[in-house]
Amino acid sequence: MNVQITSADGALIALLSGEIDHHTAREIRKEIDSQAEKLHPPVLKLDFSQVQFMDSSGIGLIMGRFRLMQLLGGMLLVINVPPHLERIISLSGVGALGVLQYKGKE
Amino acid sequence: MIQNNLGLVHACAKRFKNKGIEYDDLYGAGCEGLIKAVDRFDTEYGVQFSTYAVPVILGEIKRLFRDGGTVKVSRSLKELSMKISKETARFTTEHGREPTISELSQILDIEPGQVAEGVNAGMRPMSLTGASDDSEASQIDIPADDYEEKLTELLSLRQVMYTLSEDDKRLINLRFFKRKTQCETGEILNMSQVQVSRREKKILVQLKEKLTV
Amino acid sequence: MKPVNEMQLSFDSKSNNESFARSAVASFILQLDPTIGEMADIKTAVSEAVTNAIVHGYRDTIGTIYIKSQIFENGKITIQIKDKGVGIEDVPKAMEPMFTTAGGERAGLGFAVMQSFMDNIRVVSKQDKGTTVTLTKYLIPRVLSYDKR
Amino acid sequence: MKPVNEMQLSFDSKSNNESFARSAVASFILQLDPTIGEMADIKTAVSEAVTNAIVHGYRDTIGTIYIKSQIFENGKITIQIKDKGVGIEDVPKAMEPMFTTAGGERAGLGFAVMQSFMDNIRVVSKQDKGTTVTLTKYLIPRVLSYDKR
Ligand SMILES: Nc1ncnc2c1ncn2[C@@H]1O[C@H](COP(=O)(O)OP(=O)(O)OP(=O)(O)O)[C@@H](O)[C@H]1O
Ligand SMILES: Nc1ncnc2c1ncn2[C@@H]1O[C@H](COP(=O)(O)OP(=O)(O)OP(=O)(O)O)[C@@H](O)[C@H]1O
Ligand SMILES: [Mg+2]
Ligand SMILES: [Mg+2]
Repeated sequence: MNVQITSADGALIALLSGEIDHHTAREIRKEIDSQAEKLHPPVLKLDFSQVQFMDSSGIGLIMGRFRLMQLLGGMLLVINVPPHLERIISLSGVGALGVLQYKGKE
Repeated sequence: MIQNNLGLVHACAKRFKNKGIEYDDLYGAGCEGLIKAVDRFDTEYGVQFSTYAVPVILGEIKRLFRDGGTVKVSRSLKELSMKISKETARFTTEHGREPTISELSQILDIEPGQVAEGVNAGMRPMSLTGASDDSEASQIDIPADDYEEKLTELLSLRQVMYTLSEDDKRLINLRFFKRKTQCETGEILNMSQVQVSRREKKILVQLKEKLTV
Repeated sequence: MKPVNEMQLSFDSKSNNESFARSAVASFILQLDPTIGEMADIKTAVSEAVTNAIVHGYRDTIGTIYIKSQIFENGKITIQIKDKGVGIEDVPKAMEPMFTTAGGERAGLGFAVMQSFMDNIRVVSKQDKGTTVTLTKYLIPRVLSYDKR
Repeated sequence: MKPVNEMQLSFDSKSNNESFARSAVASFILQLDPTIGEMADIKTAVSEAVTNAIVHGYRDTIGTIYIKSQIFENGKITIQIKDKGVGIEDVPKAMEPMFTTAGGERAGLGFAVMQSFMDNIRVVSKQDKGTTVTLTKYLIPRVLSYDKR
């Protein structure tokens, strides 16, 4: 399983791991969405610290969760993006959605 | 009989050198196999002794790899990839460049092929410019006239992009996604550099307005 | 120029083959001793092209995906990803960043990623015939140990 | 029985492709979530067969080596390694442990290793036409999540 979901201080945290591609994104998406729709958390955090590889399916995953959280009236945060994923994340422009957050401040 | 066939054991054991098990252990297991083979062999089988013994010897050696071999590959790859990413970061800080696969293979003392399997692509080293554990900024902040930021804004404006005219879309595409200069863009679109510059500014303002709505 | 080494690969357009395809290409280019970053770039680009063949090319059917990779003496690598699927109606448009016909969970960034992570990309497509994407990258030439036999 | 997944691979008979062939098969098998021991067995056997195709099948020439691998629902895996080289005159004899036509440098253990590390091996060969080795292994059955699309 490429995602582990916990909740802390009202926030839903999805710890992603391994390789995110079109194959694995599907399962991850299902898992996160079912939890988010059940709990309606004010904040959903996607933690990328354990992700080793990701292609544009990972970007789709972020954008889709952004939309979902807007729908649910909550907020999406993308946290702990490791250095090797910075390039694809910045290419995608998801930063402009205001969802990126670095380790230090949370 | 055993004495005469130690060569068989050596030949079999030699085969698995450098696979993570000491030669002495390979040889030892092979000898156990040989003893078993000698015990069980019967000339009435109608085959040469070596034909009978080699599979028994190989079988014993194989068991060495079996022990501790019940761990899933997926798990050991995960551990390996963590090691690799650590080593990559360390190397990059020390040398100011990324390591190659063969360099990592030497440092970690494993075959290049295994390094590749463990890499799982993503293991880019820390970027040298942006500190990785930077704690000042919670939001990523890039200087205003930075190309990256423009790109960032543009891309997030996916729906807005669709409201642009075909010509404007092409211009934005050439400038920000294809990384063409204003001159090059002008040439392609049959415009002067100044026209490109003006048009580009207008589009950006237009896009920004739509963004803030 | 003649390639110094070449491989061909084909497999079913099932999504669990995505990681197999990128690993196989990665182990082929290993002989050029790439850096970790170069390898990551290539894997990402291959992943995009293979996913497109699965998701768009063959859509709800299972077809065969073909990969051909060549290595040249100067450190040049080409990787061709081919499907015999539905094809692309308007290639320049499909290659625009954020353009997608799939909506929903797709960002329309696949081609942009391939362009950005590789040195060159060529797309040839014909409707109802299929699509061939050729990716090219120049690695910093390193000492190669080619078998001359 | 129909395989649930299949891949085909071909490459030049150069010795620097040995490790590529091994890794490519390994990454295909990975979707069955094998143990380290199972994977080591498969890699070892594939290595032997590919080396034989390079060293004996094509000898002093460079030819193409073909690999086909199939995965079945019950955890059965087959790997076919084929060359269009010189072929084997007497297959049963060639498969005897310690038999080699290469004189001093080789031990004549390749087929014995394949036999010992896999569950089944089948060799079909015709002189001047080439050789096909089919290796079979049954992995401990586990729940597979195949893409049904
Ligand atoms: N192999 C293909 N066969 C048919 N159509 C394709 C193929 N590859 C790409 N396309 C078309 O080109 C469009 C753009 O592809 P691109 O990879 O850039 O984005 P995407 O696949 O839609 O989204 P993303 O890659 O971000 O998940 C696709 O939406 C599809 O219409
Ligand atoms: N693909 C092949 N084409 C032609 N001949 C082959 C092929 N594979 C095996 N042989 C013949 O079968 C013999 C036995 O093969 P085997 O792999 O058991 O031993 P070897 O290759 O001679 O030595 P080793 O594998 O221990 O290095 C070879 O010496 C060769 O004559
Ligand atoms: Mg795509
Ligand atoms: Mg041999």
